[in-house]
This record gives sequence, C-alpha cells and structure tokens, in this order.
Amino acid sequence: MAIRDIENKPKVNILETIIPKILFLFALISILTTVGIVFILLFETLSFFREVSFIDFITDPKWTPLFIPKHFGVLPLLSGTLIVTFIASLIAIPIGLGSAIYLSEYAPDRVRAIIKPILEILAGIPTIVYGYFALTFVTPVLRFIFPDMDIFNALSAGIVVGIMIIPMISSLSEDAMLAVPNSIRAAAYGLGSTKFEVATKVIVPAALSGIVSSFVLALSRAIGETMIVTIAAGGTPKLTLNPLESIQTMTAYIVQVSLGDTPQGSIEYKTIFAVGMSLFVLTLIMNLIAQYITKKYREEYQ
Amino acid sequence: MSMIRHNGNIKDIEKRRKKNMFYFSLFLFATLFGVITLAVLLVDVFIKGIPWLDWQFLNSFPSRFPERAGIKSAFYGTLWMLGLTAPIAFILGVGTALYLNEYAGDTKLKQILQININNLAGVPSIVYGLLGLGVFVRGFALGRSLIAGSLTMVLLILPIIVVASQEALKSVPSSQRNASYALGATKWQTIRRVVIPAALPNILTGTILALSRAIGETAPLIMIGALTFVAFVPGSPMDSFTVLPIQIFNWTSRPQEDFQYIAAAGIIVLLVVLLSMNGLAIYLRNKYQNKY
Amino acid sequence: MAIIEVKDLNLYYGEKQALKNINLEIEKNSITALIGPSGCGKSTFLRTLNRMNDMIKDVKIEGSVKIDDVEIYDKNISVEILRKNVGMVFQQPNPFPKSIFENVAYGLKIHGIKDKSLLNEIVETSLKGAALWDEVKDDLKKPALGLSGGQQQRLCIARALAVSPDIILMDEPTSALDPISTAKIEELILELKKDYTIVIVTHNMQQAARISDKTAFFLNGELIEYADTEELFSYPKDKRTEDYITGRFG
Amino acid sequence: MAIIEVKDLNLYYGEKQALKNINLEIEKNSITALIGPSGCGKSTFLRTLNRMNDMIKDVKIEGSVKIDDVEIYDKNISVEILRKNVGMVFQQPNPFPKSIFENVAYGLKIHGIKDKSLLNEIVETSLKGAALWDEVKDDLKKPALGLSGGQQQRLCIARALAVSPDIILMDEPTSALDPISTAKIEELILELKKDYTIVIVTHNMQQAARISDKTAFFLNGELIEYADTEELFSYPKDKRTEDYITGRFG
Amino acid sequence: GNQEDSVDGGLSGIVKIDGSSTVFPITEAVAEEFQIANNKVQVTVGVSGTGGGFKKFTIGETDINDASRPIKDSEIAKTKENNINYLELPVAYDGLSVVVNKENDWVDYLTIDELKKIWEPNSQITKWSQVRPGWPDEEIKLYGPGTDSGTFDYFTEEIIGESGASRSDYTASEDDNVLVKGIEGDKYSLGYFGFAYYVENKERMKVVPIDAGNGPIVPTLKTINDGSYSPLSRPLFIYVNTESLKRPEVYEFVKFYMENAQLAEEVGYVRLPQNQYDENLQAIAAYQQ
Ligand SMILES: Nc1ncnc2c1ncn2[C@@H]1O[C@H](COP(=O)(O)OP(=O)(O)OP(=O)(O)O)[C@@H](O)[C@H]1O
Ligand SMILES: Nc1ncnc2c1ncn2[C@@H]1O[C@H](COP(=O)(O)OP(=O)(O)OP(=O)(O)O)[C@@H](O)[C@H]1O
Ligand SMILES: [Mg+2]
Ligand SMILES: [Mg+2]
Ligand SMILES: O=P([O-])([O-])[O-]
Repeated sequence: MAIRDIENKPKVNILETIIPKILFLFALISILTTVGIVFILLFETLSFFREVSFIDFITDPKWTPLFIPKHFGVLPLLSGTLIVTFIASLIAIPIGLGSAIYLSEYAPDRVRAIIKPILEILAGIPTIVYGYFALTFVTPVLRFIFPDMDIFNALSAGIVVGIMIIPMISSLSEDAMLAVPNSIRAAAYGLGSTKFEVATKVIVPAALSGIVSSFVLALSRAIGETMIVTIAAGGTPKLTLNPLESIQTMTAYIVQVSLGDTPQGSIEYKTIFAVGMSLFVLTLIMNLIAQYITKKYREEYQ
Repeated sequence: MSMIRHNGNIKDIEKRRKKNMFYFSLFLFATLFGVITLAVLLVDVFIKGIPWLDWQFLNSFPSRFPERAGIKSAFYGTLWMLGLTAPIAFILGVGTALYLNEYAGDTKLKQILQININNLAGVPSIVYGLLGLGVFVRGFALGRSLIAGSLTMVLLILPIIVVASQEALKSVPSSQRNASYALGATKWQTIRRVVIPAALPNILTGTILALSRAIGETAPLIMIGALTFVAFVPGSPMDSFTVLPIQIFNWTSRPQEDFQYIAAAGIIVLLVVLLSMNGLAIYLRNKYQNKY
Repeated sequence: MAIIEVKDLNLYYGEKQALKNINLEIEKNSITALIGPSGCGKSTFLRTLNRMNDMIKDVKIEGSVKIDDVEIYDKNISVEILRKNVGMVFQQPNPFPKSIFENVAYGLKIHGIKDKSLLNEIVETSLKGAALWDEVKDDLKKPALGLSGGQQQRLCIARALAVSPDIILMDEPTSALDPISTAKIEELILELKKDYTIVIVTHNMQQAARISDKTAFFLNGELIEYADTEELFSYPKDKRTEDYITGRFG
Repeated sequence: MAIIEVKDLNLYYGEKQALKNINLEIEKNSITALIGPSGCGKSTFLRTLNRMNDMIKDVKIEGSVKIDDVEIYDKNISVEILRKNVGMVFQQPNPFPKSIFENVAYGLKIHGIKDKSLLNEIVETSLKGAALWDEVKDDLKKPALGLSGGQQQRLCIARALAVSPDIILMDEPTSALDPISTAKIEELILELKKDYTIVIVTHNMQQAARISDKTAFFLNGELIEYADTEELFSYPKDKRTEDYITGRFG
Repeated sequence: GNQEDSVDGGLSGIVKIDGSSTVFPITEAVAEEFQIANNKVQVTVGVSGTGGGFKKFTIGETDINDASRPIKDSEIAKTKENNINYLELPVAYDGLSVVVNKENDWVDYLTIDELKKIWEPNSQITKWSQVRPGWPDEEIKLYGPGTDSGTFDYFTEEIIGESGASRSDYTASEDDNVLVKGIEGDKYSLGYFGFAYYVENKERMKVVPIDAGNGPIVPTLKTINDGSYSPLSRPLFIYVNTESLKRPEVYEFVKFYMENAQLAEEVGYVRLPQNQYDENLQAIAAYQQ
C-alpha cells in the first residue's frame, strides 16, 4: 500500500544540504565588508593617532593638515558637515513630511500613481547632477538674494542636499503612515474627524517612530553626501555658523585629498582615514538609532 | 428635531474645514515642491545641454576642444561597469536574502547579519570608496581597473539588493509555500519553483534600482582614482576606464565655459540611461504587482 | 416615528452594484440586525448610514437616506456632525495607539471640548456606559492597546458614546471576540437600547435572534426580507431566507 | 481497520499547549469533520496528520500518530513522501501563479515524473476527479489565477489528487466561497470518499452534518466528543458540545 | 623603424600617464592627437597633481609623470628603492598667473612682498585695505591650488621662500574650475594658478602685473619666454620611465610629444626653444627597440 512508501527515504538530495551552505557563504560577504571597512579605517586611523593626539583632533579649532603649520582639529570639518545637514533638514523635514501626509492621507490614487514615480526619479538622480545644479543654478539664484554670498557656500549645498533627501523622508514616512491600519483611520472618521485631524491627531502620532527614524536615516544620508558638497560648498574648513560662507565637509575633504592622491603612509594620507572613520562612526550611530526606533515602533503594533 | 443640521457648532465646523483646506494646500505644495524641483532641474540641464547633444557627441572620445568632445568612452565604461556589477551583485544579493529569509532560523547569527546589512545600507558611499581603494586597488593589486571599480560598486549596492530581495521574498504569501510543502516538495524545490519565480519581478525591480544607484555614483570612483583622461573603449575588465558621472565631473571641473554645456549634455545622457532603468523597474513592478 | 428612513437606495462600486433598491425604516431606540452571507452588502449598507462610503473612491449612491427627517446626502450636510451623531463600532476593535483616556476623549477634543473637568466627566460616563469603568478606572493613562480584545471593543463603544450620538452602527462587533466577551457585549447592547438606536451587522444568527428587535436579511445586495426578528426566524416568508437561516449556504 | 490512529497526542506552541491528549481513530474511505470554535485547535490537529506543523518553530509534539500502521513521527520517515500520500487543501484557494496545467503537474514534477504524455494523462484524470475538467479543458495553458474562487479551490483539490494521495486533509475548504461553489465542492467531497479518506475542518455545522460520517468536536485543544455525525448532532453527550451546536458561543 | 609611426594604427598597447594638473592640458592634447593617429593605443592621463603622480611613478605604476616642478630628492630616493630609471624631459614654460575679479578696479599691480604678506602662513591679512592703504575695506577672498600641485609648491617656494608654507584659510582646490569660478564669482577675490588657465579664461578675470623690483610685468607668452616675468615663470616636465620607453607605443608617444610642441602653445603655454625638443628626441632615441 502506498502509505508504506513513507518509510523509504529517498536518497537525500545533495542540493538540500549544499545550497544553504553556499548561500550562507554569500551572506558572510556582508560581514566581511563590514570587517573590511572597520579594519581599513581603523588601521590607518590608529597610526594617525600615533602622530596626532586625540585631544587635539577633537578640540583644535583648525584643520590644516595639508599646510605648514599643520593643525588636526576635526571641528571645522564637523561644523561644515553639520551646517549643511542642518540646512538640509530645514528643507527636507517639513517638505518631506508634508508630502508624505499628502500622499498617504489626501492624494487620490491616480495622483499618487503619478507623483510617486516622480519622487523616485528625484531620489535616483545622481548626486553629481545635483552638485552641478547647485553650483550652476541654485547658487546664482541665491546670489540675487544674498549678493555678498560666497560663490561656494554652505547654503546652496545644504538646500540641494535637502532636496536630495526629500524623497527618502517622504517615502519612508509614507510607508510608516500607510502601515497604520486602515481600521484606525475608519475609527477617527467615524467620530467625525476632518482629514487634517485624522492625519495630525491620529496617523502621525501613531506612525511617529517610523517618521522619526526616516528623519534620522535621511540626515545620516545628508552627513555622508559627498559630490554636492564637493562641488558647491567650497574647500575651506572653517569653524563658522554663517551659511553664506564657503566651508568644507568631512566628505569633501576626503575627496579633495584623494583628487590629489597624497602618498600612502604620509600623515595627509592618514587624515582621510581618520576623517572617514569619524564619518563612519557618526553615520553608524545614526543608523543604529533609526533601526532601534523602527524596531520599537514595529513592536507597538503587535 | 433636526439634530444633524443644528446640533454642534456650525462655525466650529467651518473653522475646522478651513484649517483642513489650508493644510491640504500646504501638503500639496510640499509634494509639488519635489515635482517642480525636478522640472526646474531638467529644464536647466536640457536648455544647457541639448544644443550640444548630437551623434558626434555620442560617438566621440573626450577632447580638449569642446566641439570635438564626446561621451563614447564614458558610455562604454558605464556599460562595462553595469555588465560586471550586475551579475555579481545580483547573485550575492539574492543569495544572501535567500539565506536570511528562507534558511537562517531565528538565531543570534541571523540578527547580527540583518543588523549588519541594514547598517551597511547606511554607510556613506565615500567610505566604500576608501574600502575599494584599500582592498581592491591596493590589497588585490587590481589597480584602477574596471574590475576594481565594479567590485567596489558591488559592495556598495549589495545591501540595497539584499533588503529589496528580502522584501520581495516576504511578500510571497506563506500559503504558496504551504501549498508546495503539502505536495511533498522539499525546501529547495519549493524555493526554486515557487518562491523565487513569485518574488522575481520584485527582486529584479530592486536590483535594477540598486544598479542605477551604482551607475550614478561618483565619489567612490574618485576615491579609487578613476578620474582620468580615457579616450578609448575598454577591452577587458583589467583596463582603465571612465564612466558617465566621472566624465561629467571632469567636464564640470574644466574652466572653459563650453565644458559646462558639455557636462549638461553628458548629464542628459546619464539621465536617459537612469530613467530607462527606472522605467523598466516601474514597468516590471506594475506588471506583476497585483498578483495575489 | 422612524429615525432612519431609506428609500430606493442603490449603491455602486464602480461598475458593480452592491446595493439594489433598498427600502427600509428603523425605529428609534430599537435594535436592528442585518444578516446575510458574506459579500451580500451588509457592511456597505451600514456604511451608507453615516456616509463612511464617501471615502471609497468610485462609489455612486442613488436614492434617499433620511435620519431624523434630514436627507443626509444633501450638499449642505456636514459629514463631521453626521458622524458625530451616528457613531460606529467596527468588527476588529480599533482603539487608537493612545491612552485609554485619550481614546475616549478624542472625539470630544476634535469637536472642540477643551474643558478638563468636563472631559473627565464625559470620559467617566462613557466608560460606565460601555461597562468598562470598573475595569480601567485606575489605568486611564495606560495604553489602550494593552487591554484584552473584549475590553478594547468596549472601549471603542465608550469612544463612540462619548460624543453622544443618537444612533450607533455596529459591524460584527463580536466576531473577533471570545464567548465570554461576546456575552458581555451582547448584554451591553441590550442595555444601550434605552438611549440609542442600534443597527448591528452579525454573521451569527443566534446572536441576531438573541438581541435584535428586527432583522433584515440581505442577499446579493438586495434586501430580501425585513421583519420582526422572531417572525423572521420562525416563519421566514422567502425561500432564500429560509435556506439561509437553516444553513443551506453561507 | 483504522487508517489514522492518534494516541495521547499533545502539541505545544512554545509554552502554550494547543492540543491536549487527543485520542482518535479514523476509518478508511470515510469523511471526518472537525468542528469547534475559533482557536480550539482544529487546524493544528489537522496539520499534525501530514506534519505541516514541523515547519513552525518551537513546536513540540508528544504521543503517537500512525497512518497505515506507520508511526509518522519516526526519525526515518520521509516527510516528502508522507505529504505526497496525505494531501492537503487549504482555507483560501492557493494556486501557484502558473498555468492551470502547471499547477496540477507541479507535484508530479517535483516527485520526478517528466514523461510528457504521462503528465498530460494524470493532469486530465486529476482535473476530472476534481470536477473541473469540463470547465478548463480548453484553457490549460491559461493562468490559474484567472479562475473564479470556487474553480481555484477545485484546482487545488485536483493538484492534491494528482500525486495520488490516500488521505486528503481539508481546512475549511469552502469558507471563502459562494453558496454555489460550496455546493459543488461538497458534492465533490462526497464523490471523493470512494477513493480517499477525508478529514475536513469546517466552521459550518450544517456542512458537517451534510457531508461527514463522523464528527469530532474540539474545545480549547481538547477533543470533547467524537461520534457518528448524526448522533453527535442529535444527541450530544457533552453539555459543551450541545452549547456549541445550538450556537451558544462561537 | 619609422613604419610604426604611420597612421595605419599598427601600433597598440597602453600608455599610463598621471601627475600635474598644470601639465595635463598639454599631455591631454598630445594624447588626443596621438590616439587619432594610432587608434589602437590606449593612453590614460590622470590628474593627481605632480606629487600624487610621482607617488605612482616612483613605484612603476605609470609610464610617464607630468610634473610642474623638478623631482624632489625624496622622490628620487623612492625610484632608487624601486629600481626605476627615468628621463626628465622639459616640455614647456608656464607663467604662474595672479588674478583678480573683472570688476576689481583698484589693483594695478602687486609686489612680491605684498604677495608674501597675503599668502604667508598665519597671515593676518583679511581685508584688501590691509594690503595697501586706500584699497577697499572688504574681505579678501583667496583661491589657490591644492597642496598636491606643483603650482602650489612652486608658488610657495618662490614667494614665501619655503616650499609648502602657506596660509591655509583659502579655497584650495586641485579642480581649476573651482578656482576660476570662485575668482569670477567674488568681486573681492584673489587667486593664482597656471598661465594656461588664465589664457583660457581671459574674458572672465583680470591678470595682475607682478613687480619683482623691475616694475610691474604682465605675464604674456613673450615675458615668460624671455624670462622678464620673474620669478613666477617655470619650466614644465614630463618624466619617462626608461623601462617603459622600450615599449614602442610609449616611445612613439614621447616622440610624438616632442614633435608636436605647437600643442603646448595651443593650450596656452610657452614653447621651449626648438633645440630643447631636439635634445629630448636624442635622449630617448637610445631606448628605441
Ligand atoms: N471598497 C470596495 N470596492 C469595491 N467593491 C467593494 C468594496 N467593498 C465591498 N465591495 C463589494 O461589495 C459587495 C458587498 O460587500 P460588503 O462588504 O458590504 O459585504 P458584507 O455583507 O459586509 O460581507 P462580509 O460578511 O464578508 O463582511 C461585495 O461583493 C464586495 O466585494
Ligand atoms: N504558529 C503558531 N504559533 C503559536 N500559536 C499558534 C500557532 N498557530 C496556532 N496557534 C494557537 O494555537 C491555538 C489553536 O490554533 P488553531 O489554528 O489550530 O485553531 P483553529 O481551531 O483552527 O481556529 P480557526 O477556526 O480560527 O482556524 C490557538 O490558540 C492559536 O492561537
Ligand atoms: Mg462586512
Ligand atoms: Mg483553523
Ligand atoms: O597640478 P600641479 O601642476 O599644480 O602639480
């Protein structure tokens, strides 16, 4: 009888045992990547700190490793990065969140079907194009308003970085808002709420952690953005809060040095790894925060 | 009693409705901001670039004379890069996603892998450039070759592909797997014949979008030293190369005014490549979207 | 006098007609049960009574729905006030991810009540009205999602009660609950009848029989039979009603 | 002789016990209905019979399940062959997004049948066995997802039949279907009884009454009563069975 | 044999070049023309700056290095370490140009001392008025090449007296467009870079005459060539790895370079006397295989 077959184990298919092992090896590549990044950054960074004291690195207000006398204070680069990021967030957070609310709560399907791909295109535009746009379009326009503004300046770069991260905020926030069950919307409408009340009093609070994590991720992206700031923000590391001045970000510094390709082993060469390490740590912390928030948020819904 | 018309403060309702309309316009404007920016950007680039965009531009190598300069070597470089990056990134990315979603149990190891991949997705691209410089250019002594650039890009887009593929795999309903298992299929049979075919359109969509990211990246390639005058079509993965964004960066770096327009023409070519890829991705997604 | 009057109501989802020429009147302070197999249009009908269908795109509605003699599909009707007066409770308990207090106070706040002590008072009455007060009175600040399913559903009822509606619509309010919670809610519904008019969709015929005064049987978007509950279950006039209540389909 | 013998079966999801000391025997070529309120363990029990619970993590199973006198939880049992012999049909029709033909042929192909004409033959017999052949014979290359819900469910039955099982497990196979499709499938099930042993979970007591030879009533993971269908519905021995079948809960 | 020189493209192979951004326009022009004549040869020209280029050249990664200054002792030591032999071939003259914005109507000339005051390390000069009384009381915006460039080395060497010594709070870029853009865009800007870049952007900025004691001199082809534009004129070189030179494609390339000196002039530099190119040709002849 047929059921008796169940005792006859067929020859164990070799694929069943081998494939998971191969796939596991593939998965390990990502671990190796991280190890590679950390190793490479750490190796040069440690040797950097053998020559430069860590205290100097984080307190010296000057960054002039390529000049004589050399100063190794990362603060000017950090402040440059933060100014750009701050301006970007002033642009991207309200606009990104506004469009997320529009798309998830107001937009008719047909409008959404048109706008979402457009935002996706915006997200897919290479940063070199944005950089070009910042320098050849945004800066000249801004200089009508601020005639004294430096040609290379934090404001123009910050605005364009902001434009670049809008789609990221709007799409991640929209995802978070769409994840709020429709039943909750129905409950709010059922009590006589207007759309605006539903959106701001129910949906946004319910999706808040997802929204906040989208902000954090987008800002981390802004911190790591390279070409826009390289092209439009200038090359003068400066401890300033004036967005109309030329500054330099951490990423732009790395590019500047590698365009020149300083000799391996020199202190100049090590600086790009020390700066790269700072950048890596900064964005890593932000990414971890974003993941933590998202995870907590998912738990709320279970 | 006409409660519906009169109970509740009508003025209050008016106020609430006005507020709703006001914010509606604000949200709509926010959304249109992106659309308008894109339009401005495109118009700006097109006005500057279109007059320079002709067959001679597409079919010439870079030159010091603006009227002789062309995009050919960069275009072929980009194609090479796409050809080298796509298969490697696809196989590694989908393989990793399959391992994580289908094989790895709910173990610590899986959690580590997962967090690690999410973090890698957020690492700035310039850091991948430092990695590529250290590992491929110097470590493996591949020099400033196509293969070194492509491998750097593979690592850069791997996490994006993994995450997209994982989403695609998750969206295959468990009822599909159950149907297969209930017929006596083994795990791999189920994955190969049911799960992968069902997830493939979304996996491809994610992969294409990731590849279009790779094609537009500039910074990591600058790090590995691809900013070079290259006036030939690469013939092997070990050759020197240039790609569209690098060539554009090179042109924007030139002092002569005309090269700004040439750069715009190059941007148009790059955008056309990217938009066709995006278009393909959107087409795939829409075509297979409502399957279940 | 009928508080709800529906005349020649047709509803289309795009091409598809989901309600066909419905005529029915519902008395004040009564419980009306809507029964019928899945997809017959019960929920759709229920939603026409507080215009929750408005939000679905491509919906076309013809005919007349009067509540308290007011044509609710008139242009100058405020749906916000309509919905305040016609409350709704859903199949799945759907409290907001806020505290218990905030859930009940939500409707009051959006309708402009800000006075703290008035809010406190109404929240308490509403929770009492929904037979939940004793269980949660010390936990008003705790998140509503921490309550059990049955408690959540009663919270949703309290939330609806807070804005003092005249009519409460319920769409299978117990189908996701365990027997004990179900019994509690049925009891509550019978209690609420004193002050409210209740229309309830249920797939459980015994439930309809137990609590409702009148029952309406829907099939394929048509109202097949509408009668006193006892009569409809004991002497169905229509063959299809009979088939359904004896379990021949569904 | 009993084809299925379950002895002292306990099943835990992590800490939670979902099946408590189940004992039951099922005859060859019979239809057995499993009834009980939501969450009582019907599906869980059904899945122990083809070891579909294996896939769920943290499941612990104790006791013995013998099919055709073979202990199916033995180490050296091949689940693949077990499942080939114990087919399963689910609540929601779940055809693969492939052609009708490919759906039915799927099980055959994974079990190594490649011969084209043999495949054609078995696909035809299976579709005939599932009373679907006449409706689809000209459309075998068309996508299965284009079929109606009822047709999809019969396709899933055909797919299960194709690998020639001895037992077919069905988990609420008609609950997502309209009355007419339901009637068709009930007819089909009665037909299949000639060649197969069928275990079916249903939430529709009338359905259980109509088609099954024996009925098992589950409550909170326990098998409360197991008897000839007619007997169980007419003279329930246990108070809880009676409460349930008279609709006092669930 | 000269048959390899022919246009039929019988020649193939790779020529790797890197180095100075100052020399780049010449080498690029030569590479472009050479490849039109020999379409199977792949010539790559990188722009890493003189120092960056030497780093690769001295370990044998490249065949030729463009240099806007002579090789340094430390770099020579590297070549010895790696057994690299090379030839130094002068290819043109360059005049470092000091430039200001077009709208600048106050600067008539600058003296070497003034330049030094402006550019020396820790310079206290932030406003034009501090350079010379009477000039505008406006912030001076400085632009100059990055530290990897030979231009930077040369300028600091000649003006400040120590190679590499410079104030650091200016826009330093290897990217000459950044400098052109910046000078063009800021009314109160001042910058310096290679003469060729000024020639190419004549209409967009003003060149500043330099007074080294003999009255203000404007850099022109003539003043650079006859040495009167001093001290800011200098020779440019290519360095050729002699091992590479044995490869016909490299040999032909260098030969082509020397035979087409007009290209240097075309891109804005000053030709050397013809006998210098002839000497160069003689020097490489020994390596022809
Ligand atoms: N938003 C919608 N768009 C299009 N069709 C819909 C929509 N909502 C319901 N329908 C269709 O209208 C018909 C009636 O649906 P309705 O939800 O009112 O049924 P129901 O009687 O409440 O069923 P159930 O008991 O399953 O809740 C169904 O055929 C359904 O498919
Ligand atoms: N994968 C699982 N993990 C943990 N608990 C589970 C799992 N599946 C089912 N359970 C729990 O086991 C109990 C029995 O579930 P089961 O699905 O067998 O019930 P059922 O009788 O089929 O209910 P229904 O009629 O709703 O399908 C329930 O309490 C359920 O919550
Ligand atoms: Mg319904
Ligand atoms: Mg079940
Ligand atoms: O690029 P440089 O010529 O200044 O070295």
